[in-house]
Amino acid sequence: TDVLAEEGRQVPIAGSSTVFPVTEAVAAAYFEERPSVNVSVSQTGTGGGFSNFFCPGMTAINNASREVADAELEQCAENGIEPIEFTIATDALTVVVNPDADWIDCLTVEELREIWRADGAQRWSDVRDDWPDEEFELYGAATTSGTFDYFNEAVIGEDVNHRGDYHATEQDRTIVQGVRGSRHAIGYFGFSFYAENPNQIKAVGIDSGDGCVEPSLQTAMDGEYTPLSRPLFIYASDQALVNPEVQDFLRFYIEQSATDLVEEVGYVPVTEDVRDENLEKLETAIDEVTA
Amino acid sequence: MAAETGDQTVDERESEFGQISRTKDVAFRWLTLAAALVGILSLAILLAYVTVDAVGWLDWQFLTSAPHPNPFEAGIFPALIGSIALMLLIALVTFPLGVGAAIYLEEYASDGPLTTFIQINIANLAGVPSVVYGLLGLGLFVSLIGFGFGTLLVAAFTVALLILPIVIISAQEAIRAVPDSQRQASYGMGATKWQTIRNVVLPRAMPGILTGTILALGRAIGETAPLIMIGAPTTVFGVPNSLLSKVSAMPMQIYTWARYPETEFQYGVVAAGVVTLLVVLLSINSVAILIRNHYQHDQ
Amino acid sequence: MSAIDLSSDGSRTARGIAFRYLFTLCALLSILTTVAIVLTLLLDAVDFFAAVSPIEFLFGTRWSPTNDPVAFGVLPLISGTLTITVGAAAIALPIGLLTAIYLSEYASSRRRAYLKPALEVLAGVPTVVYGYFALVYVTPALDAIPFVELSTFNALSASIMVGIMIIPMVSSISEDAMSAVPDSLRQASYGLGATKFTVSTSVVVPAALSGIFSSFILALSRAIGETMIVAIAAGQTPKLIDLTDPAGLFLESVQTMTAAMVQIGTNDVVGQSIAYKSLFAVGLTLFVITFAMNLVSEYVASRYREVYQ
Amino acid sequence: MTREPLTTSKTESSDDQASPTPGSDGLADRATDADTSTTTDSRTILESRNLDVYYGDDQALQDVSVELPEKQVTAVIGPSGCGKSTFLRCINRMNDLVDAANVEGELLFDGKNVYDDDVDPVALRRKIGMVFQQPNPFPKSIRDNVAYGLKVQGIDDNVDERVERALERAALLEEVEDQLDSSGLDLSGGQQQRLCIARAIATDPEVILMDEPASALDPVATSKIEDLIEELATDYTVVIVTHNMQQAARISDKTAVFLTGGELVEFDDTTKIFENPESQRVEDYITGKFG
Amino acid sequence: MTREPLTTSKTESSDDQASPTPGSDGLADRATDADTSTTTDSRTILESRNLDVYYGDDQALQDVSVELPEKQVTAVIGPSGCGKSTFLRCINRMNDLVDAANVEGELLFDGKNVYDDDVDPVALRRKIGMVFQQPNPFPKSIRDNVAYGLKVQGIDDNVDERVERALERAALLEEVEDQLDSSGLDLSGGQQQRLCIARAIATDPEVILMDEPASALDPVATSKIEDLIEELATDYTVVIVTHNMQQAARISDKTAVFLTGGELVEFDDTTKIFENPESQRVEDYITGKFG
Ligand SMILES: Nc1ncnc2c1ncn2[C@@H]1O[C@H](COP(=O)(O)OP(=O)(O)OP(=O)(O)O)[C@@H](O)[C@H]1O
Ligand SMILES: Nc1ncnc2c1ncn2[C@@H]1O[C@H](COP(=O)(O)OP(=O)(O)OP(=O)(O)O)[C@@H](O)[C@H]1O
Ligand SMILES: [Mg+2]
Ligand SMILES: [Mg+2]
Ligand SMILES: O=P([O-])([O-])[O-]
Repeated sequence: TDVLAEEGRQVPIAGSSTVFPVTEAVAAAYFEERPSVNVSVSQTGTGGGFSNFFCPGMTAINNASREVADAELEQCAENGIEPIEFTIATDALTVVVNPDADWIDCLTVEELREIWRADGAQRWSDVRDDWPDEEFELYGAATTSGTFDYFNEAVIGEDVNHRGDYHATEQDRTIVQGVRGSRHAIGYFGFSFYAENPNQIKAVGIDSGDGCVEPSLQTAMDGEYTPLSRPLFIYASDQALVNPEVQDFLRFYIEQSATDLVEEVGYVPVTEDVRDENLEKLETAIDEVTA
Repeated sequence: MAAETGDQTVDERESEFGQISRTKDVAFRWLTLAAALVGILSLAILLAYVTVDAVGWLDWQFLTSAPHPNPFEAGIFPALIGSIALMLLIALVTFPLGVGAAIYLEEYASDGPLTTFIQINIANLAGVPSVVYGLLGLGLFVSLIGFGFGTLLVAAFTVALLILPIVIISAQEAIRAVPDSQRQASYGMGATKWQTIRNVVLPRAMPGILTGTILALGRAIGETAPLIMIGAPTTVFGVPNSLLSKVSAMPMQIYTWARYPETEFQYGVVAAGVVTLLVVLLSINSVAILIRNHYQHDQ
Repeated sequence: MSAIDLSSDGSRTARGIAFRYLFTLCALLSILTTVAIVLTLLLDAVDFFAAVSPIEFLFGTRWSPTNDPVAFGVLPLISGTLTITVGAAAIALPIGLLTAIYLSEYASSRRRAYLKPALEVLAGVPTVVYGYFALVYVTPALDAIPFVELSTFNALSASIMVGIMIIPMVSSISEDAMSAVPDSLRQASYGLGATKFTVSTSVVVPAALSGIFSSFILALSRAIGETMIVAIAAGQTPKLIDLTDPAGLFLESVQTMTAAMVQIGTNDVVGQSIAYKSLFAVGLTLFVITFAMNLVSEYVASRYREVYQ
Repeated sequence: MTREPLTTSKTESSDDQASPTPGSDGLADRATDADTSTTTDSRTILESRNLDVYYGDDQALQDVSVELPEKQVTAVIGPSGCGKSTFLRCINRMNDLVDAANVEGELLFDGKNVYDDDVDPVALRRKIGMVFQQPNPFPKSIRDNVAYGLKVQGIDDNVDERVERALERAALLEEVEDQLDSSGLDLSGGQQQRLCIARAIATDPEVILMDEPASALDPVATSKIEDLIEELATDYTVVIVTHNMQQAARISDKTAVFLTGGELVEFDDTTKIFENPESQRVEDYITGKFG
Repeated sequence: MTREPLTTSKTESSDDQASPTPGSDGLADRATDADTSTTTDSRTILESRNLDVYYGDDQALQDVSVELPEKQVTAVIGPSGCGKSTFLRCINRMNDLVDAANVEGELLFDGKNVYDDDVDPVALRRKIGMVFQQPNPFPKSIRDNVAYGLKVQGIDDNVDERVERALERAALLEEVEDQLDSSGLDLSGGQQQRLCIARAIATDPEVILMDEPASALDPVATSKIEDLIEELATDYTVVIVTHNMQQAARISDKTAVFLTGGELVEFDDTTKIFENPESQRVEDYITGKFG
């Protein structure tokens, strides 16, 4: 934390790669106004960001695609850091396949679990008999990611493990590349990565009992796309809030979170009410730490 | 070859000495020439592709903007500035250390096991994978000393250690190329070792030392793996404003972008980034060549 | 006693000693660097090996540092590294050797003056650029070949690029060794009615063999340590070599030791988990392998330099 | 200057320092010795006609015309740089290997101009063996060294026999019989040179060219080589360049004297050249006035 | 062997080929010339006592004891490799720079053993200038070359004046007066060597050592250097190694003859050495019987 104080004019950010595009877009816009402020973003996954960077006091902000976990809160508290949560968008966690995979348009949650759980299906034909007798090529989120945690909780459940023999990456874009390149691939990640590449990969609808729902900004906003739609967050460190650059950047971020900027990146922006709440929360927190 | 010479009888030499078949010879010649060209040509083709792809993307906007998820708005400015800042720092660290070590090895060290050991050690350090240097930077500068992950200072020190052996080796060659008669002349005049080194050896070796150092800096500017290992951020916005600023460099940014699947990134923004990096690299190397030519004409 | 004062001047001597120590220090820094590398790698590797037995690490067949159930068998990574190295060697060794023969035996000095620096450029291109080339140009081009089913990330394009990158390492050291073969041997061979082909293959190459060998080892060591090309283009799928499917090996994604390090490094860089420590265990393995190879290469090279003074 | 009888001290001092003078006899004695060997006229096997050689712009041989007799030893002498080696290397077209070298005029081998377009220098060299100043055995076994020419020329019958015969004729067999498989480099200088001679004669050429073959050897080795050369002349035409005038006098039947500028000043029976040269310049050279 | 009068042809042939012999006078004449210069006894400035020098295990000087007179020219002659240069380099401890070199015995400079522990070789070399076989000016301006010694020795008054005086005494000033700022490398070989002499005398040493200073020069330049050396002896003690016996005879007052093995065989007045040496071996050497 001493080091951080010396650094000055820095806004170090780590965390979720799902949130990364939003933060990147916001930071790029911020650069136009304040090019001399050194905003840096690392994609470490939500969990990696909290445990390796945010709670040890090395970053001011953590991108998160899930809520901060209790263990992480404890770790932060040990270092005297209290995370302040801001919701900045809504995401539709998206399952994608190769556009040439003409046999599949929709999966039930049960089938999805069968594909992604340890000791589950190995081949497409294991899921449905009329699907090709070919092995999956699996691309998914690394265990340090919020996406993994969320998917694990919402789809796999407590009883079984998420499988380990898949192409695990923190870099969602790698998943796009991988799935695009192979007819028998399947992967999952944040909606934005699908939204950027709708022609190269195919999104699969999810049936959670009420019929097949395609992932989209609309279905996510309406709450139809279950169980995979989820809020996205950034967490600010109360210690870093003393830094005027961090305050300034957070104000800017929260204001942008209700704009088209978020939608352009492929997520659902927050409502203006949420934005105003967040701004208020921020000012209160700033007052507290600077008091 | 037996078949080729079999029909060549003694009598024939009355008028001729026969002809030895050159099929193998000619084929081999073309084969070796093809081998010599294949690498260069492949690279040339790839460079042509990337240059064509960069057209329309590599513009003023690209050079002066920050990275952006939208390829049409993305730019390389922070990484470009970061690379330049890194290079300056690296030069500041490696030049004195590298030249100092070379002077020790060439002018002071006597032939002994210690010298041989240092020499072999330097040659080996030059072959240690750069990712291992990254771990060194991570373990030493980030964890132990606490200069912060991904900072300019850590990046500069780490890459400096990486190119130091190259600088030392080329400086040694330059110093070794100074004729001994020059040293003798100086010592004969009652110059001390240091006076001889400063007044005679270094001025004469300097063009070679500079050339070698600049070429090594060219290597430094392309290094990515060490930056990754010391935790350089995925993307940096804004310019480095202190030694402890998070650093971004062109190769790091290219690495980040190379994993963006959008066609506009793959065949546009990254291509522009690659061309920018190569142009900077080329400029650095031309400076080295200019220096060398300049002094070659002088001597 | 002499009227002439030949005693030393204190400040002059002091300055001389100061500079001597300064330069000695600079040279010792290189040893310090090696020590620091070994120590940083060892310290964290020791922590790692406290949790994971060296046997398990060296002989385990599954590498899954972050996903449950975690496993730290380095063999799949070594498999990946081997795959890439073999592929690169298949390209660089013959091409580099033939190139060296061309440069040393066939090329006119003028052509050599152009070709050598042009070849050096191959080693000077940043590896991240090669990685990008492999992913964006080479893989799609190879995939366009009928009947070749190439994964987006595959060992083939990565090893082709690594191979191209290390060509100059083979060619320039081999060429040095061939140029060191005394002309008198060539003359002897020509004098016996040998063609250039025979001279090159039966005199020059055998005489330069240890130099050539040393260049091979050095180039392979470079291939083993190459990081960015494989991290970008070869993928992140740790798997054991399947000798029954050698083609598949190259057409699919693999993970090398270096790529695994990058993967952990980008996600987990300052953590204290075992996954993080495994970074250093892999790094140590890599360091030991390449360091040993460099030593061998140097030893072999010193032997060839001796042969003809 | 008047023609004086050659005194010991003078001839010794005119000697190249590098080539030792075995024994202490005067030159004249040796020339007389040589006189006893065959100097009967024999068929011309090699003939140069108006030979000019240039290295770039520098002329190394000037209008050299000479006829060399078959199965005799012809010595080529002259001061350093006068073109002796150049002349020798013209005969088997080794000068082709020097980019800058340019040959004009004719050189007839058995009546055929070796510089004709239809002559293959490789084939030519198979007829004309060569031995160099520095012994240059290949870093191979003794056997492989001698067999090398056979291998290159595709002669693969009775290889072992041929190797032994060549070693025998080169007066080396006895010394190396038991170590045919050890490296040729392990031999002494004189043995190496005899090995090179064996290598040259293994393929049974017509002519053997020798460029100062004994100049790198000690007196004992030198005298062995000299004996061998006289031996060889029963079967081969030998052309030998030497710096050592006593050597020329001892072993050759004919002597060609080149002087600076690449001019062939005199060519005659060795006895004639050493006892009563036509040209004043040759006499000056032989008596050590210059060179 | 009997002592014969030295004839032209013999002395010429005993000459090193690399060092030209200007003119064609006989040796004896020159020795007589040299006789006319001062050979009066003067104070001893340099004295070696039982000097042994080893390079590793090879002995290069054997028990050399000699006393050299002040302000005279002492020539050191002997065949190649006999240790002449080694002896010279002992005097100003240039052999310290050769790792393998090991000196035993004493070398007194003005009564002080220069190998005493309290002698600083740097200080010693400031008293004893040195001129080398190959002219080795620095790639600096003529002025800077001559001023180099002044600079390293910290002499900074009247630098320009001293430079001019040194050039004048080295008989070079006239030729380079207008180009003092052009590079020393642009001069001819003979001028370069005089420049090196100027450089050596600019700091006003007591002794000047010269190791074959004219061997790389043409006859005209050589004779200029020789004149200069005789000139210098009015102010300096000069010790000169030469291969060229005529040169030694021409310019020196005393001559030391070393023979192979590093033995000092004879030291005496130059006239004595050349006309009537004590030792048969010296006579043989001087008359060109060997070496
Ligand atoms: N490869 C070459 N390129 C250019 N000039 C050459 C070459 N070889 C020889 N010369 C020149 O040609 C002239 C004759 O050389 P050559 O080697 O034939 O002399 P030589 O009589 O054999 O001398 P030596 O007794 O020293 O061997 C010399 O002036 C030499 O410098
Ligand atoms: N640096 C050295 N290392 C080892 N041996 C040496 C070294 N310098 C000279 N020698 C050996 O010492 C002996 C004497 O050498 P030195 O140079 O003194 O002879 P020299 O009389 O000057 O000969 P030249 O006339 O050839 O210059 C020689 O045998 C030489 O090989
Ligand atoms: Mg010759
Ligand atoms: Mg000498
Ligand atoms: O990168 P995550 O959003 O999956 O934590």
